[in-house]
Amino acid sequence: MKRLLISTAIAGLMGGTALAEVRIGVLVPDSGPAGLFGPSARQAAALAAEDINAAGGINGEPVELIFADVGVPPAQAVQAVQRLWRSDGVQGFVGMHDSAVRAAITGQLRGQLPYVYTAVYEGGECATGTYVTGETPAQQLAPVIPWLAENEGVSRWYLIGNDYNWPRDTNAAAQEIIAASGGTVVGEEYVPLGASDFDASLGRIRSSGADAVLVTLVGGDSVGFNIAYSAFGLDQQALRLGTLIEENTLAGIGSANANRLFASMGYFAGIDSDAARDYAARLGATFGSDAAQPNGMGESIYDGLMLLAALSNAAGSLDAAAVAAVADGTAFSSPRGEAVLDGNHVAQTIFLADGSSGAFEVVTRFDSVPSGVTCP
Amino acid sequence: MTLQLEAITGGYGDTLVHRDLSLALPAGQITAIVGRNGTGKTTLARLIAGELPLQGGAIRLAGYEIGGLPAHARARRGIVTMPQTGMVFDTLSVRENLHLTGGTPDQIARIAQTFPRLGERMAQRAGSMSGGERKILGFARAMLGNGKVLVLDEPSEGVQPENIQRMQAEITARKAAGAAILLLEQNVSMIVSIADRVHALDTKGFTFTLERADIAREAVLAALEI
Amino acid sequence: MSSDALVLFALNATWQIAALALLALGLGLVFGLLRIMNMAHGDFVMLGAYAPVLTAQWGLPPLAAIPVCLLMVGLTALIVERLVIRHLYARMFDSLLATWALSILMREGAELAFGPQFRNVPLPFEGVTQIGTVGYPSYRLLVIGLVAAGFLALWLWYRRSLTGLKLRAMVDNPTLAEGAGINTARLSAGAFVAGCLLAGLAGLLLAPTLSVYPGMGLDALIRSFFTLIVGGLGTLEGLAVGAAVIGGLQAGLSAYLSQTAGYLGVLILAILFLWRRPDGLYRHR
Amino acid sequence: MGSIVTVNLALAAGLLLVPWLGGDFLAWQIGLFLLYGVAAQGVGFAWGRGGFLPLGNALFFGLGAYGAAAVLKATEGALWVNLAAMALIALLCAALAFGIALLLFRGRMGSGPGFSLVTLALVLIAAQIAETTPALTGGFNGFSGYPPLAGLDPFGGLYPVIVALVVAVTLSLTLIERLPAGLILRGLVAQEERLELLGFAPHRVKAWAFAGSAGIGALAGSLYASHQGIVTPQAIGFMLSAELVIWAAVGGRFSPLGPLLGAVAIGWASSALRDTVAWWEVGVAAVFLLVVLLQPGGAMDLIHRGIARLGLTRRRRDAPPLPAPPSRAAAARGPLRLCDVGLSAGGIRILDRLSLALPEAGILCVIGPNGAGKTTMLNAVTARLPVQSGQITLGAVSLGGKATWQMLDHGIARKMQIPTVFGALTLRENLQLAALAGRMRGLDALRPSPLRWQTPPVARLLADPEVPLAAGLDKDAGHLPQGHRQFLELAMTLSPEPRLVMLDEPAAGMSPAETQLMVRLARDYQQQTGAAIVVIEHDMHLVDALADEVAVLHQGRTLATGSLAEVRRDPLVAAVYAGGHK
Repeated sequence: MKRLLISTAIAGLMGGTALAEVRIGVLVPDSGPAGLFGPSARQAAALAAEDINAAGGINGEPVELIFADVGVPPAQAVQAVQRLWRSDGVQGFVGMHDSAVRAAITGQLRGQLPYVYTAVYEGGECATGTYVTGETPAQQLAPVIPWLAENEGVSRWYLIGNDYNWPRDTNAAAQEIIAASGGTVVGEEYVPLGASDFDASLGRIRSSGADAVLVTLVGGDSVGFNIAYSAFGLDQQALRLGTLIEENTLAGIGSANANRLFASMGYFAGIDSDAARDYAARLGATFGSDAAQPNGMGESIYDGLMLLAALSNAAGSLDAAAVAAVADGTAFSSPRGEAVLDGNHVAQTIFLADGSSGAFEVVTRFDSVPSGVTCP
Repeated sequence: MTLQLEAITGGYGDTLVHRDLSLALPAGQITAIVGRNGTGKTTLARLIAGELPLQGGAIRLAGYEIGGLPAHARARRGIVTMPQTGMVFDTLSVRENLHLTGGTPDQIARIAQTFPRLGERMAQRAGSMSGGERKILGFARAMLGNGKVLVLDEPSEGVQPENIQRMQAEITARKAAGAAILLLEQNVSMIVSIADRVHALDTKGFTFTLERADIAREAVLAALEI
Repeated sequence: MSSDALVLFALNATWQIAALALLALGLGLVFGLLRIMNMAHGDFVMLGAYAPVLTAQWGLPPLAAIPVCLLMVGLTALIVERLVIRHLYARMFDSLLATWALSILMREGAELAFGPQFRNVPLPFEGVTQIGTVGYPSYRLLVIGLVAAGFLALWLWYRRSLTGLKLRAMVDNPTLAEGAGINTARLSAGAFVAGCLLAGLAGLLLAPTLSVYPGMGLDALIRSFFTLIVGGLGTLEGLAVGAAVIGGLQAGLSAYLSQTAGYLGVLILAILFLWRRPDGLYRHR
Repeated sequence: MGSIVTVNLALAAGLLLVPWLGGDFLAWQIGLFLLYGVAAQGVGFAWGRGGFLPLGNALFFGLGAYGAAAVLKATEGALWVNLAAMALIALLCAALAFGIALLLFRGRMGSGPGFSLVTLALVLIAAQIAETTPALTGGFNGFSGYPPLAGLDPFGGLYPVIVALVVAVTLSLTLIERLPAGLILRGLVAQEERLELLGFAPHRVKAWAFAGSAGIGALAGSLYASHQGIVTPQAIGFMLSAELVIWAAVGGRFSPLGPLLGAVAIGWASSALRDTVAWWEVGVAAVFLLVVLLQPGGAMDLIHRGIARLGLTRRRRDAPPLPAPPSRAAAARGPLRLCDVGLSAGGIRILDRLSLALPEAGILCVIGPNGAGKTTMLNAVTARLPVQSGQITLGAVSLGGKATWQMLDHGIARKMQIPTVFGALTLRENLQLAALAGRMRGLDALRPSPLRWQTPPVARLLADPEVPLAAGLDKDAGHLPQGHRQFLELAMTLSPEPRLVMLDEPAAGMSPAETQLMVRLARDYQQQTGAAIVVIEHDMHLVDALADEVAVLHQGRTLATGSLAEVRRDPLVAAVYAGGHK
C-alpha cells in the first residue's frame, strides 16, 4: 500500500515529462465514511492498469493512473477532479464514491471527458459522457427477489434503510419487484444516517410478521442493525437481503450475527470462477501483507477502468464525442465476468451470496442482468 | 516554628500590592496586623498561603524556604489559612468540612462541644448556614489538624460576642501549644485581648508596631484611623 | 399495546438508558469535576472498543481485554493530560477546541494503526433470557445490571470515600482545597484519567453491540453530550436522570413515530434545555 | 484610514492577479476557499469580536446556498433579481440569527459553551432536514440543475464577484473595528459588566454581532451555490461548521483577514496534500492543536507581531474632540426610594425589608459593618440581583423588572467596589465608550464622529492637573495602578452626567492624597450638576468630609439616618460597633 502511494506520488510529480502516456483519473475514497474502500479500490486500479498495459495499453499508449481522494464533501471532491483535469491533463475519469459527489462531478465535467461511475447506486444517471458499471436496484433485486420467493419461500418483505436517496430509490424499485413476484411489503422505514439504536425497528419487524428484510442501511449503521437483529433472534423469523453488504461490512457484523444474511452484488471475493480466483491471487502476489480484503465496492474500479479502456480502444481516442459514438454495445470482462454496455449502463452478472458462515458463499448467479435504466 | 517573610513582593499580576515587605511570625506568639480596607491584608494572607505567586523575596518556615512551593505543599508543612471569604466548602456537610482538614473524630467532637452551633448542625450543608456560623466553621477548620502557622483573616467578622470569646480561647490555646499565629482583624477588642504584637499596615507598608505592653484600644484605633 | 410489547418496550428503554448513562459517565465526570468539555471522549470509547479486537488478534484470552483496555486508554489519557489538558484547566473554550483537535488526531491515528475497516467483537456469551414470555439478549441484561451496580458503587464511593470527599471539596472551592493540603493538580489529572478510563470501559462493554471502526467515537460523543445537557452538567444523579429522559424520549419517539423523529426530538429537547434550563433537570447545588 | 484602504486595495489587487498569474483553474480553486474564508470571517467576527463561539455557522452558509440555488432556478439568470434575492436571503439569515441570539442571550446564558452547543444542535437539525427532504433540497444527492448567477462562468466571470464579496466583507469588518460599534464589541469582551452599567444591552450587542456573522455566512453561501452548481447537505452540516471554526482559529480570529488566510491556506494545502500524503488530516489536526495551545491569536497574530517589530505600525492621529450630544441620563428625575426591599441569596437573607429614601440632591454616605448589605443594596438598585420583595422606585417610576443596562437611562450610574474598567482597552477607548453611554442613538454606532465626543464631566477631569489620567491616554487600562483605576472608573461613571451616582468604596486602596482628591471630585460633581450621590465607605474621615447625610445599615436593615454626629450618638449604632467593628 505504501509502495503504491509512493509510486503514484512520484508518478504525479514526474508527470510533466512523461507525455507518451494516457492519463486516467481514478477517484476513490481515502477518507470519510467510505474510506474503508479506499485501499481495495486503489489496488483494484493498480491491477487493472497492469492488465490494460499488458494488453497494449489504451490506443497503444501505456496508461498512467492519477488518484484523488473523493471521500470528502462534493465541493472538495470536484476540486480534485478539476485539478486532475486542468493541471494534470487527465483524459478520462473512473470513480467510486457517493451520489452527491457524482452529481457534483457530472455538473463540472458536462460531458467534456468520459467518466465511468462504478459504485452501487440508485440508478437514473443519464448525464452525457457518463457511463455506469455500478449495480442498480433493478439489477440487484429483479432476479433475486423472485429467486428467494421460490427457493426460500419468503413473501412478506420489510424494507429498512437509511434516510436518503439511495435506500428510498432502491425500495421504490423493490416495491414493484416484490409485488410482481407475488409478495407483499409489510413495512417500510428509514432511519437517520449514523443511527445506533434499532430496537424500535426490530420490534416493528417482529410484529409485522415479515419473513424477509431488505436492508439498505450503510456502513456502521448496517453493522449495528445486523448485530442487534441477531441478538433478538430475528434471524429465525426472517432472512435478510442486503444490497450493500460486502466483505468489510460482513466482517463487522461477525459470523455469529450473520445467520441467513444474503447479499446481492456484482462481485464477491468468493466467486467461483477462474477470473475471480486469479484476481484474488494476484492481489496477494502484488501487495503481499498489504493486500486489502477484496470486495465489490473496491473491485468495481477494475471494471470501470476496463470499460474505459474498451471504450477508448473502440473509439480510437478518449475524445468524449468519439467515445459516445461507439459506446453502446461495448463489451469488457473482469473478475465479475462479462459485461456489455447497454445505453450508458452495463448489463452484467449478479451474484446472490449467503453470509451465514461469516464469509460470503455464492448461492446462485444471474447472467446479463439489465440495468433497468433507460436514458432519453 | 517561626515563619519569616523576607522582603516579599507580590500582588495580582501586574498590579503589585506589596513591595519588599518583611515580617516575622515567631512561634508561640499572636501577631496582629491592622489597617484599613484595601491595604493588602488579605493579599498578604494569600501570599503566605501560596494562592498568589511570590514575585520577589522569600518565605522561610523554620529557616526552610517555602516561597516556591504550591499551596497544598505549604499546607502540608503546617501553614493553615482561614480566608476572609470562601472559608468553608459550601456543598459539603459540616462534618465533612471538619473531617477534610484532618480532624480526628475526637478533635471534631471536642470542637463541636466548644461551638455548640456546629455540634447541632453536623449533617447540615455548610452553605445553608448563616454567615456567622460559616465563620465559626471556617475557624474550627483552621483549629483542627496540626497547623504550625495559623493565618486567620477576619475570623470574628459577623460572629456573636460569646463565640468570639470562644475563638479567643482557642487561639490562645494554640499559641500555648507553640503555633505562630497571624491575626488579620478589625475587631479591636479581640486584638487588645490576645495579640502579642500589632503591626499597622498602610498602602506603603508597615507604619508602626505596638508591643504587648503598648497594645491599648486607643492605639489600635489610631492605626485603623477611625 | 399487549403486555409483551409493553415489557419489551420497557426493556429496550432500560437498555437505552443504561447504555447512554454508561457512555456519558466519563464525559460527565470530566466536565463535572474539571469543567473541561472533552470532545475526544468518544475517541476514548473507540479506543476501549478496540481492546477486545487487539486481544483476539494477539491470541490472548478474552478476559485479557480488560487490562489491555485499561492500559491502552489509561496511558493515552495520561499522555494527553500531561501534554494538553493540564495547560487548559481554566480555559473552557480552549479546552473544547484542543480536545476536538485531539479527537481528530486519535481518530486518524486509529485509522492508521488499526485500519479503516469494521471490526466485530463477538459477544462473550450468546443467549436470550426469558422474562415472562419475552426473550431478551442476556448480554444486554448483564450490561444493565453492571451499569446499575457500577453507578451505585460510584455514587457511594463519591459520597463516602476520602478521595470522593477531596474531589467534592476541589469542585466546591479549589483554592480552599489547596489550602487544606489537597494536591489539586494531581487530583485533577487523576480525575481526567479516570473519566477517560470510564469511557474506555464503556467502549469495551458496548463493543459487542456496536459497529467498531475508527470513526465510531463521534456518535458516542454526541449522544453523551445531549444526555449531560438534559441531566445537568456535573452530578451522578443528574447524569442518570438525563440518560433516562433522553433514552426514554428516543425510545418512545422511535417506537411510535420514527427514528428520525426520535433523533430530532432529542436535538430539540437539548436546545430547550440549554435555553431554558442550562443547569439541566437535576439542579446542581 | 489610510492603512485600511491600502490593505484592502492590496487584497483586491492580489486576488484579482490570481487568474492572470495562475490561470482560471487556480482562480476557481481559490474562489471556493475564499468563499469558505468569508464564512469563517463571520465565525471569527462572532468569536474574536463578540466573544462567543458559534459551532454551527454552516447553518447560515447552507441556508444561503440552498436559498440562492432555489432563486437561481426560479429566476433563470436575471442579474438584478438574483442579487436582490441573495441580499434578501442574507438579511433573512441575519434576522434569524439576531432572533436566536436575542432569545438565548437574554436568558441566563452567558457567552459560554451553552450557546455554542445550541448552534451545534441547530446545524445538526438543519442537516438532517436537508438530507431527508429530497423534494425540497434534493436530499443527500444535492440540489442541482440551476444556472449560475447571471450566467457567470464559475471559471471566469464569477471570480471577480467573489473577490468583490471578499473585499467588501473584509473592508466592512475592518471599518467596524474603527467605528463605535467595534469599540462596543471590544468593550463587551473586555468587561461585560461595565458595558452594561454604561447602558448597553449585552444581549443586543451579541445579537447584532451574531446577525452580522450569519449574514456574512449566508452571502458566502449564496455565491457558493453559483460556484459549485450543486448544493448538498454538507454545505449545511456539522463538519463544515467545525472547519469554519478551525480556519478561524488557525488563521486568527481577532483579525478580519485571519479566517480568510486560514481557510485559503488550509483548504489549499489540504487539497494539494490529500491525495499524496496519508497523514494530511493528522497534520491539520496537529496544527490546530498547537495553535490552540501555543498561539491563541492564530497566524495573523504572528504576522501582526512581526509588523510591529519592524516598526511599520502607524500612530493614529488624534482628531479634535467634538461636544457630545445631551445625555439621556441627565434628563432623568425623581428621588430613589427603597421600600421594604427583601433579598436572599444562597438561602441567606441579605436585605431584610430594607427601606431607605435617598435625597434628590446631595451626598448620602452608607456605613455599616461588613455583611450589613451595603453593596447588595446597590446590586438591588442596579438590578444585578433580583429583588424578592418590596419596591424600588425612582420618582413615579418603578424600577422593578428592569435590567441593569436600562438603569443609565433612568439616570443611575455606579462605580463598583473593585474598579471595573475595560482592561484590554486604552484609557482613551475607555473614555470613548463612556462618552457614547446614554448619548448614542441608532446609527451613531456606524458613524466615526461619535468616537470624538467629549463629555463635560470628562473634559473637566482631564483638565484637572491633579487627576492622573490625561498623561497616559494610550496605555492599556489594565496596566493602571489601583488608585488610577479608581479615577478612570469615576470618570466613566460621571461621563453620562447621571442624576444618581453610586460609589462603592471609592477610596479603597488609595493614598491619603488620592482620597482627598476623590472627595473633592465627588463634591465638585454634586455641586455642578445638583445630582444625588450615594457613597459606601468604611473610612470615617472620608465620610466626615463627604456626607451631607449618613445612613447606617445593619443586618440588611436601615439602623439610623442623619448627620454623622447624630448617628454617632445613636445608642443602637453604638451597640453594633461595640464588638469592636468600626
